[in-house]
Amino acid sequence: MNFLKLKKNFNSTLKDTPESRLVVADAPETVALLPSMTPFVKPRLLVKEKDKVSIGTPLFEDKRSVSLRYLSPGAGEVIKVKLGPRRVIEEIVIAIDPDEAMDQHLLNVISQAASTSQATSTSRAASTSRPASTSRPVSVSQPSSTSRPASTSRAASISRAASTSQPASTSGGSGAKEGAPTHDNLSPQNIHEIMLAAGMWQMIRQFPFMDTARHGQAKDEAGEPEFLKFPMIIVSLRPGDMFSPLPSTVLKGREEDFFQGLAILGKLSPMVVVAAPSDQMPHLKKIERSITHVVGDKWPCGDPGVILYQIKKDSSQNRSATIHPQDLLALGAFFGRGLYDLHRIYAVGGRCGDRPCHIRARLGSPLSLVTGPLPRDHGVVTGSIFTGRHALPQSHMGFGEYSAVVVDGGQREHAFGFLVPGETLMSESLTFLSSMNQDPLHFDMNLHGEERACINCGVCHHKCPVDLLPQFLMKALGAGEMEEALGMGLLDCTLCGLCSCVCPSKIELTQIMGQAKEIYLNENIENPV
Amino acid sequence: MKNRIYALKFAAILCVVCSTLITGASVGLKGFQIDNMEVDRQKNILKAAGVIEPGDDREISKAMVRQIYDNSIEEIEENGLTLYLYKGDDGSPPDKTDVIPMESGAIKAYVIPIESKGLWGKIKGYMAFENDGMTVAGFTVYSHSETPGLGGEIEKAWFGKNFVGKKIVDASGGFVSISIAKGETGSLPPGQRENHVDGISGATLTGKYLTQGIRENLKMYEPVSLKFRKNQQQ
Amino acid sequence: MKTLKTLFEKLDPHFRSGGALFRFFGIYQATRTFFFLPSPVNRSAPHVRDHLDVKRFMSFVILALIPVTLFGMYNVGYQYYSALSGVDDAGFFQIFSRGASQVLPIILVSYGVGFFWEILFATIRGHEVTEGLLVTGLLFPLTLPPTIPLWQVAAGISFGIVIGKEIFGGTGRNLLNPALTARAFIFFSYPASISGNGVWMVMPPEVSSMDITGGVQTEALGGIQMNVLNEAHMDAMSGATALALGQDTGYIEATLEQAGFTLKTLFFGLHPGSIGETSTLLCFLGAIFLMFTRVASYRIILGGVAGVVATSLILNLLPGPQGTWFAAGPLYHLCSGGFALGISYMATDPVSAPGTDVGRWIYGFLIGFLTVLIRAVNPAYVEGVMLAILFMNLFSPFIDHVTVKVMVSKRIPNV
Amino acid sequence: MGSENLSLWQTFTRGIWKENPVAYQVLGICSALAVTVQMQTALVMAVALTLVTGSSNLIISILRERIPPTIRIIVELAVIASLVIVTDEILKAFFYDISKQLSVFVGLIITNCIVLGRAEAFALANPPIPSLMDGLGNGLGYGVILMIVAFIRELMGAGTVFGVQLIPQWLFDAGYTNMGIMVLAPGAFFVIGLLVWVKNSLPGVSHEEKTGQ
Repeated sequence: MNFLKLKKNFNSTLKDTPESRLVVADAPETVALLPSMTPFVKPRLLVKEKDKVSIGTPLFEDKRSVSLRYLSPGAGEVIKVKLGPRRVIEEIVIAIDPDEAMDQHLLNVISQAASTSQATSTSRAASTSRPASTSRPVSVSQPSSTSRPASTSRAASISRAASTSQPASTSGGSGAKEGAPTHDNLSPQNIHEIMLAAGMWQMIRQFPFMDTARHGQAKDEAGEPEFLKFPMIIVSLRPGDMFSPLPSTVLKGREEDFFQGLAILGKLSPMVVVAAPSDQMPHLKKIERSITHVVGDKWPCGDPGVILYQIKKDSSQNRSATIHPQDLLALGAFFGRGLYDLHRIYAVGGRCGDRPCHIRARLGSPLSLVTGPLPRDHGVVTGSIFTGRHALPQSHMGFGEYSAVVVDGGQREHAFGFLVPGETLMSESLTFLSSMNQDPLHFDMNLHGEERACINCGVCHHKCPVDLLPQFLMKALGAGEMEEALGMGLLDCTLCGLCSCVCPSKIELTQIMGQAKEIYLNENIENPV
Repeated sequence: MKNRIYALKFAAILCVVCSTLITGASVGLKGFQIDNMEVDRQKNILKAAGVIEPGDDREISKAMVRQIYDNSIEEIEENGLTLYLYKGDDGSPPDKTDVIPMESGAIKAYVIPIESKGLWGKIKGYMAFENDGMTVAGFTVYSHSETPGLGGEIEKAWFGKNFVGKKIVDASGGFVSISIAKGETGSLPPGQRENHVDGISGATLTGKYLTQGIRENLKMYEPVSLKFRKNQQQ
Repeated sequence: MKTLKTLFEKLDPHFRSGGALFRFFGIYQATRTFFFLPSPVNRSAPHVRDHLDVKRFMSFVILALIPVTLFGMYNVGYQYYSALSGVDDAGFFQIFSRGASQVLPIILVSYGVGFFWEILFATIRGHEVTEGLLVTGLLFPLTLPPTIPLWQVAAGISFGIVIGKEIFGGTGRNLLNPALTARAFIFFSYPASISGNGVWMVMPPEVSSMDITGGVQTEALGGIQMNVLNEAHMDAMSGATALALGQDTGYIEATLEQAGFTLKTLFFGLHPGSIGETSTLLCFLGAIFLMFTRVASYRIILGGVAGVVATSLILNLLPGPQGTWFAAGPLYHLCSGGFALGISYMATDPVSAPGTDVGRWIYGFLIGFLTVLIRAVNPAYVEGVMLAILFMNLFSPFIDHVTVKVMVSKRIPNV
Repeated sequence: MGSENLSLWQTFTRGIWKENPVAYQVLGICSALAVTVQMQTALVMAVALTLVTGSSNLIISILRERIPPTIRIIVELAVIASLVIVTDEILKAFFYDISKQLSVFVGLIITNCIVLGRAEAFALANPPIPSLMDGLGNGLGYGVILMIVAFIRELMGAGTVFGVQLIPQWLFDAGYTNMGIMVLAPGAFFVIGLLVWVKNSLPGVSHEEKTGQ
């Protein structure tokens, strides 16, 4: 086990971080996919309003690669396709039917995946006591709920929020323990095809852009498609900030899915890195053997990009990939148990009443379900307070967003802001007394100052976890010197947001770099190397 | 080939035309130029002696300068040192002698050339003394390469005027030369003020070099000055 | 506070577009944001932002400068009364108010003229009045002798703001430190007002008309010793700064001590000099405050101190004129002249300093090195700090260029 | 740089204002720094340069169809050098004091980019009369800048204009001092820089307009 020490991180402690307890949310009335929140995707709608969809019906595809389809997380009627400015597709909202059905195509994929895995298991251990996956429907439901016949598409029942037990705590029954499938028969190519068909390939994000892993026709020397040769896959158990779900809560009872998922990743890369935050180590005894790195417990120590930066040895590893731990669990459940898991654990923090906790809810749940009613002048930040989005109250949880934080967002002015001692004001700077205050600090969504020209103070550089010089990058980009910016390591930027956060001139450094990276990515896609 | 021959021909013709032009100008104007230089030298000596007020040089024609110079200045060699004697501009032709006329009153002042190191190059000028051999009557610089506005101020009339009336000997009559102070002479002890002139602010180094140069020159001319001093005492 | 807020809200429409006082919007906004720091809601991620802003950044420099300024006022008064030989008779407040009456007008002119230019450019260019001027406007007077004519202060700050800053596009884009640019302008334009012995002390008229000896100011240029010293006057009348005391003979530290410039005096600061530079102690206390709060880069300051110490030690080992600052020890170099003020507040101006950590060490060290070098081997400019900092200002983009290249070459490329 | 559409007058004035060699093309800075301490020297320099530029342009334009392309630059330099040397000789003969102050800079007209630049850019491609006008215009443009710079520098640096005291004595008595930096080369840099700044911010000459054409 390696220890990765990161000196540059966000030191302040904030109020109302989520507690480790888990609450199960009610069943949502609507779920949604948020194309505009999915990074880099160029969506093409495959449904229109009033269409009936099932679980697994493709709602939109990526124009850049039509095999990348985004499947519906619920069955029912498309009640709204919400368009934003310049006709950007913001949300595709589906009203859930009480009887949710699963798309036949998806069912086929599930059975294919399960049978491949099963074949493996049986070939290796004929005495497997795994519940007959061929006879039993591939279930997306809680194992505790009654099994339904597989012959109907309705067989795939959805775990109800009403159920109180952990979805996978008893998953797979004893079978998972006794004869876990080893997937020996699965080639990387198989895995890729199955994941693509199940709409799960998007879970794997590839550096340096964190875009969907590229799967072009490029072949390496051995003749294998390039995407199969991830130099490294990083699983950071807590990739988000202090408001992101705690690995101990997320992993509780799902160790087997976790190992299954890692086994699948092992097929896709010779090197699978599992990084756990140091403060969670005591709670992760059960999976300790698979943890390869221990990282700090502060943002952005757990950010996969930051971890990659610390451990990469040569430039070929820049094409490594990462997957979110909850996606990994879903992947493990899918291949290991044939379970198409539509639930995620969301961490809720901030001013949300008694809620700072974890909440188990459907993918794409409405925000109101997750956060409860909002206090006046407060807004919700989903994803991460450093990198996420300021969501409208009627919005839904989006792609890759695992936390929702209720943040004070009222307009305000600070009287004598430049002189107050500030023992309770959130700051990374030592010019505030709060630097000596160990108590968690209040935080809000305000800029705390006016935008100014860069004064070259270097605070951004002193916070950058990947040792960039944001002030020079910003100036190079401002002058249109993309080459120079790339040379200075623009693509190492993980968009962790610390530079913008601490900048006294309030320059949107993260935004500038994110846009530059996106421009570069788009140019490269139009002109593939 | 044809082009090359043409180019050569063209170049040859051009060379002939240009050199003719330049030679013509140079030869034709040489007389004027030499004349100018000579008059300039004379004018500088006259300025040092205080005959021509430094600063109003344009009002005096060349002919005037020459006339005044011829009437009032006599150039002699004393112990191998060049020396210009100023006898007053009463219009009487000066006596041609090879030694310093000892009768007091015949000579109003004498001018010696000053050549000194500067910060950036040589400083050339003249310094005039009263016939008592110790009081400075004037100082001019006609050639230097000091920084304009700083060291370059040495060529200005106000700087030269600073020297007028200063002594090159101390109270007891010993030779001390004349120094350029590091600021105003007012900040010096009273005993030293006679031997110092106001410095140029920001040009300490020029002052330092010029002080050294003046001292060396005056030392060289000390035998001459001594003669004048003795003369005076008699 | 609340009444002030209502006042601003009442005034607001007059200054908005179309209001009668729209022309003065810049002044209005600068005043309003001074009292009420605006804090709009973030437009993009990250959604939490640090409370530190440029106003606070700059005001901390001012905070660190307040003791220096107050002591400067006291010292000006102290020197005045010591010229009168009456320090012991004058009370603290008498001394202080005498100094303040001399120094405050300089500061006010500096701020007033500075704000005039700042607001003019802000109005023409349509941006906010920036905070950099708060620091520039105070730093500049602190580098001046107390006898500086006020119109020269105005000319200097105008030059500093316009040529030193606005020509490059305003705060953040300037190549040179505006306060030092302003001082350099005065230094080269009006040398008589900022060099020599007569300018560092405010003299009562009856004293300045008296015969003042130049302390131990021996005129040694002609190689002739004229130590006509008025010992009785010496302590009281010495108007030279310690740096001006280099001479061709004797030993520099002995000369200094003889003139009353002991290490202790130099350190605590009751001696003639620029308004803010005399007290090394307070300058460095302010520097420690700024370093601790990370407003100033400790790399520059420590690098500068290291540069001075290393260079002066090396020079001490070399054979050289013992009478000049060539032979002075590191402590004398640290404590005399404007080094402490310059390295703490001007060299650390982040805009004109390099942006990389290594670059800041190099920058600081070279400032220290050049300062000592100029003092030691160029007697034409007794004070080397200003020139050293301005010179290194010009090189900081180059230092950045090189250090960034080196840093980039160490990265694993990612393109 | 084509002159087809320009009248003689436009050819002449273009060099003075719009495409001023110092302020727009930033040529001839070296001598502009050196000779602008006093207006008198600046004036003589301006006249000398105008004459040299005008006549070199004229001569080269006359010869333009006969100059062999292989030795073009050498021919131009020979013509310019001859003109400069003759000018220098004349100055030494009739304006000795001023020639002393101008010292090396008259000789350096040879290397002044304006002269060769106009010969190359204009005279080689245009008939004699427009070339003469262009040369005179550029020389005058240089001269105008020189005079403005010299005026500011002499007035602020020495309080005089053409050697005549302009700043009254009572102002000096009241504590006014000449601005020492103005007689130093950096002073000229500042003045020229500010002039270019002012010129470029005047309506009609802004950068946007130029690129918009």
